[in-house]
Amino acid sequence: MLAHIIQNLPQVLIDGLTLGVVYAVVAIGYTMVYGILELINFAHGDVFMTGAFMGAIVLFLLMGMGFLAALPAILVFIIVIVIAAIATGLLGVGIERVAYRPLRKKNAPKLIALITSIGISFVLEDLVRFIAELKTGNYIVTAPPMFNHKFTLNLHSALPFFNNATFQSSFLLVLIVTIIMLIALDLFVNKTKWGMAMRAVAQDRDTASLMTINVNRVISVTFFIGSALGGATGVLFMIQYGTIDPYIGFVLGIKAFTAAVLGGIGNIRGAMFGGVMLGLLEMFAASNLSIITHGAMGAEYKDVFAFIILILVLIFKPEGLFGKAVVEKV
Amino acid sequence: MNILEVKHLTKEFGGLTATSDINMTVEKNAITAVIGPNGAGKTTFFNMITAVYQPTSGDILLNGKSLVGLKPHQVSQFGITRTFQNIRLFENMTVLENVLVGMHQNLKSHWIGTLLQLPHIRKIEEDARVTAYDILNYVGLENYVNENAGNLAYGAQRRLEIGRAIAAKPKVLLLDEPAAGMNPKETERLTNLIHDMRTKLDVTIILIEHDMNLVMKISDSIYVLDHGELIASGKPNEIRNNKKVIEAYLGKGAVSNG
Amino acid sequence: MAEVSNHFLEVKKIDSFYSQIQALEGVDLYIDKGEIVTLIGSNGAGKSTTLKSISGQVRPKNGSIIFDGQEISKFQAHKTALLGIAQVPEGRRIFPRLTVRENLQIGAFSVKDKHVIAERMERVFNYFPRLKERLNQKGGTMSGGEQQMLAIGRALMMKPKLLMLDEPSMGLAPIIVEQIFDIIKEMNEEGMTILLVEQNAYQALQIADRGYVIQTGQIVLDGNGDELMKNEQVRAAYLA
Amino acid sequence: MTSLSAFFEKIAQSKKNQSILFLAYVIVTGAGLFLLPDSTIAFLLLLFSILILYYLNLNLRAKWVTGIVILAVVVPFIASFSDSYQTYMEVGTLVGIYCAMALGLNIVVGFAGLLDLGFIAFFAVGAYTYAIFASDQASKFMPFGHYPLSGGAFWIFIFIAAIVAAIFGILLGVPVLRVRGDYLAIVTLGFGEIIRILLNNMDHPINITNGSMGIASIAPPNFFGISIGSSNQFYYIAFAIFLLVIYVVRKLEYSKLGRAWKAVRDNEIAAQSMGIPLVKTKLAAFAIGASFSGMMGVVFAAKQMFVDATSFTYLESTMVLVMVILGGMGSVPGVILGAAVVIILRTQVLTNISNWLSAMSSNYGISIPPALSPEKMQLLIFGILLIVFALYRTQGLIPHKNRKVDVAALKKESEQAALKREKTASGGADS
Amino acid sequence: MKLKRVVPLLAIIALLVGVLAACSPKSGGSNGKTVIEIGSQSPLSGGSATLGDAIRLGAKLAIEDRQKEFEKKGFQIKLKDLDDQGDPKKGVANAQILASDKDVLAVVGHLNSGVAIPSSEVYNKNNLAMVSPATTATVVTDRKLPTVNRICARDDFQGPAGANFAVKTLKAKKIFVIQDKTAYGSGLAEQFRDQAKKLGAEIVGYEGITVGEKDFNGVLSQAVAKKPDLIYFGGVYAEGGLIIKQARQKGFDGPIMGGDGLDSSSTVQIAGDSVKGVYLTSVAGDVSKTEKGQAFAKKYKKEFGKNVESYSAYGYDAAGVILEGLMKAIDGNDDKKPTREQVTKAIRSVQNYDGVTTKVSLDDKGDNKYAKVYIYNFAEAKYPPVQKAEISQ
Repeated sequence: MLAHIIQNLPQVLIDGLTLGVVYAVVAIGYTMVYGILELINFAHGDVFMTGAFMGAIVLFLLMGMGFLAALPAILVFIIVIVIAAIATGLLGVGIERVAYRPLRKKNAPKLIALITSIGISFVLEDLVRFIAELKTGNYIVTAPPMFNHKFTLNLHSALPFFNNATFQSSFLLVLIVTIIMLIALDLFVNKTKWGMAMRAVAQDRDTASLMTINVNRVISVTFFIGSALGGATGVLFMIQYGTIDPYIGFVLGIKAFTAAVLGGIGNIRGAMFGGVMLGLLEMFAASNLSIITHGAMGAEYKDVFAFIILILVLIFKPEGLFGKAVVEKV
Repeated sequence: MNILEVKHLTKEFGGLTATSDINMTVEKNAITAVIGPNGAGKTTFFNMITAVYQPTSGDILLNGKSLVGLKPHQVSQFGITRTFQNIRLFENMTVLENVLVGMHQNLKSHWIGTLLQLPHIRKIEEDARVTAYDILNYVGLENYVNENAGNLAYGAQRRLEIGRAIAAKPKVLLLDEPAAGMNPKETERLTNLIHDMRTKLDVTIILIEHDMNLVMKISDSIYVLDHGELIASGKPNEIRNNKKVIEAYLGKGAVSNG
Repeated sequence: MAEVSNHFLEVKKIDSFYSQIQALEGVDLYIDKGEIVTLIGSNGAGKSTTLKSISGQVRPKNGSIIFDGQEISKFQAHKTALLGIAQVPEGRRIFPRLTVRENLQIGAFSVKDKHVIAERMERVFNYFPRLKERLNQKGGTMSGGEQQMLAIGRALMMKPKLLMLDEPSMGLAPIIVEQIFDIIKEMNEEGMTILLVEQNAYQALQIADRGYVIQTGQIVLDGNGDELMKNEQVRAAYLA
Repeated sequence: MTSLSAFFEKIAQSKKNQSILFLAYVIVTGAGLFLLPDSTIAFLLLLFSILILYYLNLNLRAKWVTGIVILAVVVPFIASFSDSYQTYMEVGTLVGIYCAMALGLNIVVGFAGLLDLGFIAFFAVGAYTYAIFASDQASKFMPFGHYPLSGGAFWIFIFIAAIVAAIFGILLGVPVLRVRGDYLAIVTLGFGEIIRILLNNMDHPINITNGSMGIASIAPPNFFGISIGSSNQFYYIAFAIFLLVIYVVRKLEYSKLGRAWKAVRDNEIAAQSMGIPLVKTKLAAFAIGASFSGMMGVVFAAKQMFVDATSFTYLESTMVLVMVILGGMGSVPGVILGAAVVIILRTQVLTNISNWLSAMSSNYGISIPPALSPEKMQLLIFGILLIVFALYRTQGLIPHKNRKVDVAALKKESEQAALKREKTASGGADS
Repeated sequence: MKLKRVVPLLAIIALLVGVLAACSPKSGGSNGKTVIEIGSQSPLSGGSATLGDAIRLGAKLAIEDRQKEFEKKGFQIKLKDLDDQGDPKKGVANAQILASDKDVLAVVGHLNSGVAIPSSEVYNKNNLAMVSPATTATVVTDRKLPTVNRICARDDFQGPAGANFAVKTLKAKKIFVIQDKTAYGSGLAEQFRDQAKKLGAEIVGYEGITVGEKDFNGVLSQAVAKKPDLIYFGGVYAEGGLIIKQARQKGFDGPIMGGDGLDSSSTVQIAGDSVKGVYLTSVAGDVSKTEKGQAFAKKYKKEFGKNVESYSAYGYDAAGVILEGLMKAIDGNDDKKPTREQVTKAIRSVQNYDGVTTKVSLDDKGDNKYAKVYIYNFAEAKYPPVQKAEISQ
């Protein structure tokens, strides 16, 4: 049994990492908004999905104009991801303007903002579905294959207790781009003036406004960055898996949100960690649960496994793995 | 007879000491004031007595029984209730309901009985409403019975908090800055109310207050906290002239001018 | 509305509300350039609300606030701050997870020139040398007194025209309070206009040019520091 | 315009006028439904009378009696002349089921202030509890007993399911108590998903739920020998349970427990300081709220005669939440209206519009792409509704109002009690 | 009345006005003909919309083709097509709508067994005959409801047929089975597994996946590690396409097999080149094999501008069986509009109906005696795949 699990470990790690980094970047979007507004932006998963579709649209447009064949794939990819990221970033800013800012002005209870975010999520899902269906008659969109060169990691000859692992060039792309994004974000948040302003607003909105910081603008910037990251991840997702539909955001959003909570919501590095960890756990569960339980529970229990771990973490550390306990002032 | 005894009470928050080694004895039916500058640890002290925080070390005894380790609601059931510095009313409930919640632990009604509409349960609820009305009358809110608590003016909210607290029929009542935000007239009314409660309701009162007029007027004894430490305790007159207290709290000027 | 005022800052008959509860009722006050004015009153009387109304954190329902000839009662907080009104909020409110350096830098958020920021930081270190030693420490790990110094230093980074301090003595040891008040006095002597909100009436009135007494949202008394100090009512209520 | 409003004003003042107008409304819409038996509008207008009734200035008992008569007698009777009788009653049954569920969630979210995103799990638990024993599924893992149980067991199962669901409510509640605020949302969501996945997978190693194949051929309930199978019969069952639920909710809302819930919602710390045990109070909210869903789950399973896990997705949980928020959190009439509006929109209005559109396309050759069908835009429509309501009507369709007590009566009683006390006191002194 | 009170009332009234638009008067047959409606229920939205829409369009074409015959007798046939969204609750609600419309005499549907089962309970209560083009779960007809019929093969025929092919023809000894945990996918996979075991193959894994996800690498790395000769997938193209693709990316070069849920152009679209070497069993025959089928495909393309899907012809034939029964019922009722009971009986008695893709004779359960299972193979990334075998009962 153990031998089986170990044999497969390299492959599980590669696959888990692919999914995990996607979770991580989407989780960051949740965490950033939560950190600054204490709001669970349920629509974020769908922003991610919209990003994937925007990427698909740009890709198809480029293909229609013949660029796809003419330009090197990496250049096409950069064009697609940049345009999609900007577009989704703006979408995020728009969502904040329309759905959250008015509530903030009214000092509405937090639950209400949660409801609007669910509303936005419904609207995005349906609008995208509607447009996709109108265009193609089917809302499942398949992107032209890119970066599907196959590599085999020849581990077995060097380390005989491992099986060989395979991956595609898109895996490298996803990994590299997300790592670049994560580092860039970390630098932005910790080293730049706007990043400092963001942290300040997250810690104490009222006082930040006393420091000549335009809190609304900082919030807009936060939404832009979070959504743009989400959108870019959507494009990566499209390239990695090839197929997207309007409901990917929902499925992935719940997982990413779980990851954010696991890492301690509001904490950017926590979200990164939580995302990667959840991806690995899930992949591990999917490929090993039935081996461990001798067939009593199969891969279909992987989500149960993930949620139970989340609940256990929250029971023993209610603020998440990296979160800070907040003592309510009495 | 001492109703409440506090022994060596210490609270640390992640290395920072909020209160350290506080001792206090409170006689039954006395009015005790806790004073000190903002941030001196007075509210933390109250929070420990009411089990909102658990002390790091030390003991709290009510009638000789330790309260340490209990849940807040158990402390309340033992006979200690309180008001809050930053008013904590049930804002979306009516004034009457707030008082009824205060009576929670003394009401013998049970929800199954309520569903079955048992006559004696109905009677309990009806009587409870009358009692609640009486309490509102007592604290001067009889004209706001059906108002949402959140809509009351500041002073009225403070009085409602007191009304809610006495509805629990406490043996010891803790008042956290009851006069904050009140004008002199309201403060005077409050002073009378506190006096009256002591005699009529047979309750022991401990209060945190900044209004020295009020404190000096009604307290039997005063405890002064500064930086989490008890720097003085005694009768109002002793405190008034205690040098340490004057320096830490009342201001140096009070010495030269007073 | 073309309001005019002969004063540096003039607050005219403002009413402010917290959700539905009225916190200020027709508050009137003014400050002239170079003055220290103090606002005293008990907890919950409306001192902080007055400051917040001026700084734009609370928007007054009625009345006007004129600063340097400009009506600012409808301004958002960051705009007011840009005009040169700095507020050191009650309880310090430093950013606990930013370093001391970042806390100071954020005070000069609107300044682009790095040299200017460095210059101002040096000035802050002149007042509070201790901050220089702790530049890379997280704000939340400092003692109360250091936090208060940081909070004032952070406000000074804005190079404000008017500095508003909300209970700077709160929770501080007497010796530190004294230091802080000395620095406040010193800043004022160097030309800073200061509005000081204090519960510690004695100390506040000692350094103030003028003072106002606020009670349940209304100004009930005003006068210069000595007058108020001698006033029986004030003595009875605040000086014990 | 002014004269019109003045006219209404005048009418609104007199109770008699109101009752007459109301009666006239019921008669007109009833006649409308009778004459146009397939008109959904007539049906909905007739139902609308309940809302009008709510706003009338009559005494409470009269309103209740009228309401029950309209829903239990007038509507089914008139609708029975229509071909769409079963459809109408199906809608009515669904409204009843979801109203009870929304009222259950309202206890958790509206009264106790605990956001629950996995509420449908309890409905699933109720449905499966009945389905397993009312089909031969139970025989696959139960070594004793004969299954399916007879139709009479249905009535017992309503209560068993309520208890089972309540137990699950407590199971959910226990971990949740450590978690606060927004973390609660994700834990409940996770719980809901766990339950759904378990139901969908528990066909091996022991076949308890028959996994993704679902449980089919659930025995119809039996009422004194009458087998209950059609919607008009289930309508009465749902209606009866719904009335029971309203009764329970109304009584609890202003009971000691109800006050404790609201106190915990408004201020946890103050509530504890008033002697309210946090754990017990929150668990009671989860348990009682869940039990309503459990009961209706049984009705649902019996009505569908088939259950599988696809009926209990996260989206369904959200829909119940939507009903509560749309109607007005904490407001019992609001939540009922919210549930009714959502269900009617989903099952009647949108379907009708879609059918009409597709009829248009086949009758007149106007081609409307299926992507445009409003039925498929359910999510979009609900999404927009949610946003609009959250922004412009934060309190919901019928905002919550606290019950007002009769102050004059209280004063009188208080005086009398004081007098009595004085008497006994002086009496005591005399003796 | 206060404004605040009026607002919710207005909101409701607005909703009602919305209904007003929806309430179309029943068109009492143009040119004086009596209207008979045939309902259709299939998912027009959701993950299997491609298949659902094919059924709807197939039925539509069948009605158009035979309209003239009925017009001669004074009837006009209309299709009332509803979207069951692949959701049992929606299906039941729609069934209720169809049942309460007295003009509806029979229903073509559904695609998903999970929807067909509860919905058919409603049909049965209302004596409304249902002919399913695609529901393969055994329990659909095993309940022996007089109204429930299907023209396609059952899972306990399709699954074993696939297993026979896999073990006997493809010589697979070690098989890894994946299923999507839906009623359809599990049912088929189970039947496949049981038969394969019986034939002596080793089932090296039996795993479930989650519908709606896109990453199945976890299950697949387990599968690939076990080095099976064949991977079988019970489920629909949305996941199936990705599983094929990701299995190939993992370096699995052996045959992958699936059921009729993969019998769609979308499989090719999603899996791309990886689809080569995929086998599938389908209850739908290849229309291009026969002249009749080719003509149908041409007509379908002309009418709707789309290529035929596997279930287009089955939708067509299911409607054809209904029309056949309906005509018989009309004949048996002196050319008057028949009752639902009559239609139900007439449909069940249909024998040797010759459709474009299958011959239909219904047995006493409502199953089609001539239902066949076909085995296809994708030799290239192109739809439709190549027919390899045709298996009769």
